[in-house]
Amino acid sequence: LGGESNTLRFLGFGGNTQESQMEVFQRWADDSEYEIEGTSAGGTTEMISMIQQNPGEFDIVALNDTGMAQGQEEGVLAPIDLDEVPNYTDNIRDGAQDLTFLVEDGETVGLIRENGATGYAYNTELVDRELTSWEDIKADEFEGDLALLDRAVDRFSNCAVAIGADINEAADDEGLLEDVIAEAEAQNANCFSYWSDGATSIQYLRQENATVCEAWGGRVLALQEDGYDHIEYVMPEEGAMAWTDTLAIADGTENRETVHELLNFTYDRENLLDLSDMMNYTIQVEDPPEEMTDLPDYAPVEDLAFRDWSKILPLQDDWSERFQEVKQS
Amino acid sequence: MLEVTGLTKYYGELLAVDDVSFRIDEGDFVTLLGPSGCGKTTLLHMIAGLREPTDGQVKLRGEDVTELAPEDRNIGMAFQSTALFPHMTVRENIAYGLRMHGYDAEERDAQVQEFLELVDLPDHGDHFPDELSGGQQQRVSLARALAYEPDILLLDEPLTGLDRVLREEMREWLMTLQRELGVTSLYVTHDQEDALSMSDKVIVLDEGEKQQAAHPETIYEQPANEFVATFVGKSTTFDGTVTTVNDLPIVETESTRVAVTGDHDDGEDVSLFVRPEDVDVEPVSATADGGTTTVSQTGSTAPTAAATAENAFPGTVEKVANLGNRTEVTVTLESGETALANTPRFPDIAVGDEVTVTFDPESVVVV
Amino acid sequence: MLEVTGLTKYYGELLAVDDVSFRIDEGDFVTLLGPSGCGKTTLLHMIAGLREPTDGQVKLRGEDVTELAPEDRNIGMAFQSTALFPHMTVRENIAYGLRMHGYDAEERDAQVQEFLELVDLPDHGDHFPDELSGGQQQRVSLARALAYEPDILLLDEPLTGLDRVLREEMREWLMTLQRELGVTSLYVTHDQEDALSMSDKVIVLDEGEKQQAAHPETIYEQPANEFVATFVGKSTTFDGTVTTVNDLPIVETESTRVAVTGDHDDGEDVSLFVRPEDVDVEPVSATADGGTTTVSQTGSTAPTAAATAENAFPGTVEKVANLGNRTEVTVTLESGETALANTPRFPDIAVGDEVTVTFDPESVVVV
Amino acid sequence: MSVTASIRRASLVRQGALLAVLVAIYAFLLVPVAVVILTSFTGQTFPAIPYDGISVQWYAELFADNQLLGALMTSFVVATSASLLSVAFGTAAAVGFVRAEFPYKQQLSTIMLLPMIISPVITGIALIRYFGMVNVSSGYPALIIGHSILTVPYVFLLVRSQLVTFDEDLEQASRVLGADSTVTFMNVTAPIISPALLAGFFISFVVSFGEFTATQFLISPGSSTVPVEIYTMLRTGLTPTINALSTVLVVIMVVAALLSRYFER
Amino acid sequence: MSFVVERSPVPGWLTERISNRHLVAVGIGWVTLFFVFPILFLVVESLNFGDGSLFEAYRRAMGGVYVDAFVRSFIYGFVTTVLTLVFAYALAYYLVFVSDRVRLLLTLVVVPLWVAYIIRYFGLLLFFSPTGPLGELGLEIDLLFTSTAVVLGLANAYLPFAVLPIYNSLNAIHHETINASRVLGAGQFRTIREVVLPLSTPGIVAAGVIVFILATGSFLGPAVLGGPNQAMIANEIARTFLEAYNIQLASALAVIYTVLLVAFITAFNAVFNLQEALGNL
Ligand SMILES: Nc1ncnc2c1ncn2[C@@H]1O[C@H](COP(=O)(O)OP(=O)(O)OP(=O)(O)O)[C@@H](O)[C@H]1O
Ligand SMILES: Nc1ncnc2c1ncn2[C@@H]1O[C@H](COP(=O)(O)OP(=O)(O)OP(=O)(O)O)[C@@H](O)[C@H]1O
Ligand SMILES: [Mg+2]
Ligand SMILES: [Mg+2]
Repeated sequence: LGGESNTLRFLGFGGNTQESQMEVFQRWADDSEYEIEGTSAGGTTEMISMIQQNPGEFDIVALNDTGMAQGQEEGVLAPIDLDEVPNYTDNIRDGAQDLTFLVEDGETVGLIRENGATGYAYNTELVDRELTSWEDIKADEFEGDLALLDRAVDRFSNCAVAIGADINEAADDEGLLEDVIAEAEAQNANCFSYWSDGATSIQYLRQENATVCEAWGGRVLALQEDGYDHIEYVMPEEGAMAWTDTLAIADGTENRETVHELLNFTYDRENLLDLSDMMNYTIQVEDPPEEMTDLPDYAPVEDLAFRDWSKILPLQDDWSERFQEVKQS
Repeated sequence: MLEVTGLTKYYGELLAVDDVSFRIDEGDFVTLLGPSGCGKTTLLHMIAGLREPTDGQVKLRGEDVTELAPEDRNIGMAFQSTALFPHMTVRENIAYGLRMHGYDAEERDAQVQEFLELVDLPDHGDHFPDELSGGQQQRVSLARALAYEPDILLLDEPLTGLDRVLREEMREWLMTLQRELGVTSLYVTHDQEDALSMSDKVIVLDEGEKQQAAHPETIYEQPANEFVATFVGKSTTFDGTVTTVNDLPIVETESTRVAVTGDHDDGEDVSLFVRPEDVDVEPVSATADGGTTTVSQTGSTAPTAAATAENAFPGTVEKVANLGNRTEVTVTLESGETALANTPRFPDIAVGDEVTVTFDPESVVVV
Repeated sequence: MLEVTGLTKYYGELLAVDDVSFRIDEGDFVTLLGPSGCGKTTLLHMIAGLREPTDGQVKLRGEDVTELAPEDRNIGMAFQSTALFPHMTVRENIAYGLRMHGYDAEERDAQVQEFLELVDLPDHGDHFPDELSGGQQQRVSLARALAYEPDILLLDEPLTGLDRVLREEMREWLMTLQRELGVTSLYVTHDQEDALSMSDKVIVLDEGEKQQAAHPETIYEQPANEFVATFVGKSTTFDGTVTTVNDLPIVETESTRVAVTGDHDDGEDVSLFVRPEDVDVEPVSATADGGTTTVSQTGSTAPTAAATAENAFPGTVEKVANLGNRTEVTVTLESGETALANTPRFPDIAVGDEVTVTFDPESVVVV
Repeated sequence: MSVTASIRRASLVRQGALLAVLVAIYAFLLVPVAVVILTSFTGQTFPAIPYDGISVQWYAELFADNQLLGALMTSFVVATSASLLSVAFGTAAAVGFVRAEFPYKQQLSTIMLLPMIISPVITGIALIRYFGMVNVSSGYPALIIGHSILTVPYVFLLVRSQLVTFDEDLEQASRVLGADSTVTFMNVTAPIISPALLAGFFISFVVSFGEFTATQFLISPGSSTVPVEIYTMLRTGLTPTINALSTVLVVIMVVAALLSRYFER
Repeated sequence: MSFVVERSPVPGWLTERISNRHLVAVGIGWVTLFFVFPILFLVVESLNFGDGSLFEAYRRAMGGVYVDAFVRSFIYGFVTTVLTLVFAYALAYYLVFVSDRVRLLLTLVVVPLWVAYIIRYFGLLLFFSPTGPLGELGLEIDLLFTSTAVVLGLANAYLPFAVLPIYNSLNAIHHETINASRVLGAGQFRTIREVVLPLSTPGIVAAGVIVFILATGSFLGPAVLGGPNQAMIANEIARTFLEAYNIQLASALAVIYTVLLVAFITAFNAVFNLQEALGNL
């Protein structure tokens, strides 16, 4: 079972982002004696659990910001030597390199890859006006036709944005949190279902289960490319929660040096632009090309508020339960 | 009471019951006798309405019920397998038919108790069927079939599967019950002792066809055909042609001659049957003029015994079966036939003995 | 050949087999006869090694095999249920024992074919057991038990469940086979006809205890005790005390007197048994001096018949059962006892007739 | 199948009504399967009913999808091995429980049923944490052991109910004919209870084959099973290859069932 | 030609030593080693050995959302069981007493088992969606994301497991008892009620218990077909483990759920003889 010495194992979320990533990895592998094998898992916890249960089996992982925070707590990540990845420091904007979840005790443990925002999408054939704000989804006409994201922290983040608050502050301020939760309850009123994976949000839109659905921009773009151009993505005027995907090195890898080499290759500018193009998401490169800035949820790192996972992670358990109560309100 | 006309049943290609007609009078006990697979159950099921006849008619109390569902015929039936409801107590089993026939709770209890006593199980009402012995189960099955006073009782081999002792006991008990209640009954069996000992009339069935319907004595003494003669009781059999010698009827077989009685046309081809209990066996050495056979009838030499009152044939003992109250001796006659004789128990006859087999012309059944 | 000593089996508290000993000589056919539940199967299983005796010893060919596993005893066994392997053809069933006894393929085929012919099923080798009739299955079961030439053949009620005709056929066939092969056999049954007609020796068992072991004729004519007398064949029974009148032995019962033969001590309490075939029934009106009963023996008045050579008792016919070859008449004597008599078939006797019952003192068994 | 004539004699109206109810139930039962089969022929990149023309492109994709075929392979290997283990342990336990007499027999036999009673989520979490402790590596060993635990109650129940009606005379006959107890089991007992063994194997197989809830905790890289693969794909969007795969399995199953009649005696 | 083994693969001395009790020990041992122990460890994990009460997690598990989820699970489980039994009974009855094509129809019953649950639930989702076949026909069915949808979905998924035991128990009914009932004066429906139904209780009980267990513990059904208000206990356990990453709470919930289920089944066992009934599977 054990990985052969000249195989690198990559663990990701699967799907389009994984395929895109694998394509770039493959370019590197074609010029080396290494092979890259991709595995995917169902969710963040599953991924972390898989690394734990299979020590030494994985070399490189793609995690989202939650996963990074959790991964650090579980100690499944190895530090990255940025000196060995010059392309990263050169091509990625400075502000994006030291986000809280990328650094542990002063050492970099994650390299930011793409990021996006969770806005919403709606079916223009069924809605005869333009939707622009988080307020719009609370309209009575959408009762039972709205689907939202089923993850407490993300959900509360968007609700905080909707009421003009910062989720990181809500973490410290019980009163503010109550306001956020009140907003979540208000949005819940129309909601017929919470989705926990991007595919389901798209499925709801496609099958017209949902008229309005909280969604990821890249997904909606892909759906439009499939001919569903009556589905419109909205970046609400109040803004939206930002999420991030990162690359990290799994603790216990026996191929530290090679992985660094691979990472360096990945962060070559050409490769990054290709990745962004394939994924339909922003990558925080210096001088982004026009195709990238045209993405519906494009925003430079300066304009984005990232979550402070050191505050939020300990609250996740509690929030998860509060959110569960919101659903049943 | 019950009248069956032209009843016929095909299972696909197979003709299971072939144009059977008969009638049963009020209060009679009639037996349907035939070998396994001859269509007895099929016939009974058609009468009960459990199977649809291909053709023919069933009349009960003069009314045509052929099209009626079984529950509307007011019939009682006891099944070979007892078919007691395993999830009900004895009492509930008996009460079932009463409930279905609209008896109210009080009548029901009274009737159940009466029948429990009638079948001699007054204290077994609260047992479940699987707690009873085979014979007890059969009695409950009968009580269940009779409790709601059906017009007719159908019994499908209710005694098969019981051992000999129990079977004889149940047989007596069943007859007593039937006479007491006076219920018209049609009893299905493949056991000739059952049929002969219990019935007012026996209907013999073979391969779906009715062979004979008569009083047991007639069935045994004057079988209508070879099937009836051999199926009901054992026999020694001869096939031959009738001739008349000295004004007395004689049947000439391939190798011997047998004296018979009665009016028969010369030249008629007949079969002869003699019951073993009508046949005597005597050791040759014991006959008056010791030495060899008393009467020699080999080849086609003129018969010497034909004119005498008694048929006597030499032979060799083949088998001796001691059955307790009697012994069955099988003798191979010199003329080739096999004769069966019953002797008193434990006779001084052994396999291989030379013997003379004798029987009265009166006892020969000519068919 | 087989010697069983003090064999005992407890199932928990229940004593199923109680200190039974007997021996079977080479080539003999011995029957173990007893009512249901008397421990026959238990005994057989202990001999086969299928159940462990609580006490006692089993010797085969002089060797103690009590501790041996069944597969090491070289025994053949036929089961009541046939126990044919349903997933194997007839041929494979018969070959099974041969395989386990290390016969090679060639010997096996030869032996299987020989036994298929022996049991008269040469063309049925490739059938599966459920494609055969009950009798055919029994024959295969026997072939399987015999093919590997076991030292002894154990048969556990192999004929139970077969219908009467088939049963008689199988019985003859089994005897022929056993004699042909000369294999020592122990046959278990609760059917007295089986036991009397087939065996060299009958061992009667009741409630786990051996009651009598003797030649069939002895068992029937001189039963060792009341159990044997009533279990083996039917009887009319009297209980009384021996006295001597006119130098002839007489048994005085509560209400009548019965003449017997043989040497008996005065004052001895005895039971008397008379077989129905030894009993005659005559209608009272048919006796020489018409009118009422010939002989009156009611109350404790002095017997008038005691001194005569024949016992004669008045009574009323209770039941008449026509069994084909004979009729069984049940008479309630005026003295209270119930007498059983066999008469020739279809007699002119009806229920309720006043009759006289007679039997020879010679035919009375005194126990 | 013999038919009870008394039921046959129901009026045509009743028969018609029963038939209608039956068709409705079958329709209900088979709706998902029908949808799956239909959508496997879509020309779209996601499962959709092919209203405008069918395409077999997803079957082509299926046979080119090494990851999915690999998962299928894993599923088969795991289902087969786990079912064999279940049949072995379930049968041993069933034989023991039917034949042996000992105190608290009834209560003890409930232990054999526990894995069926306890939700597989719990089993999955419990197993993976336990395996970590006792050094059973995830992947094949964990999957096979885990699945055999999840399916052993089915085998136990099936074999036990068949053994209750098993005629012990057959075993005794075999012993007297010279076979020892092991040989007897193999030649007589096993073939005769084979319907239960087969049914147990079949049920175990399909349960294992479709198990996701506990399985998600037990897999390792390279040993993902089809349901887990499907679930992983869920996050990013199911392609109709899954439907093509399901259709292929359904067809194989139906054909095998219909063919098996010709191989029976 | 059946295959016959002539020589034991197990040495004789071992054969002699293996008794039926050993076989029991083998089976129980296997389940104990890889099931009972892991579950016991889970129980240990559910206890709080850190600060606060030992039963901290249990106290939380008694809180609002979890109680709701427990209640919902048992209600859904019960309703699903009843619905499934009705469908399964009608189906099995037809197979046993009416149909001539038993094998084909039985095969169709088990066919869905070859399609992963999730895919089947998605099939139902698509079928009842506005763009599904019903929507195309202009039928508006507002079924999805309701309790009804979840229960129907579960009934659909577990129907095959209910048909088989009921089929077996109906098949075991002696046809003569049905004939007897008819002759005794009961019509067809009366016969079903009085004879067929009671005699098939073992099958019904077995089917009911299996479906109840499976349905109560469902995870995917409510996840795919249910809305925010249809979360069942398995979803809550998965959430606390996967999202909240609270193993202690997840374990506590698992322990409570198991205890409730076993208690329920034990109570049921007091009424029906479950061991016997389950033998009918
Ligand atoms: N449902 C059926 N379908 C086809 N053939 C049948 C059916 N029932 C009975 N038969 C055939 O019809 C013939 C008569 O069967 P039936 O059961 O009436 O015989 P029987 O006289 O009752 O026999 P037995 O004494 O063995 O009970 C047999 O050849 C039997 O195989
Ligand atoms: N395994 C057992 N455990 C307890 N009691 C048993 C067992 N086997 C038989 N018995 C009891 O032992 C007694 C003798 O049984 P056995 O089977 O030997 O009788 P049998 O003479 O063969 O009867 P049958 O003629 O009915 O076959 C019976 O009372 C029976 O109930
Ligand atoms: Mg019949
Ligand atoms: Mg016995």
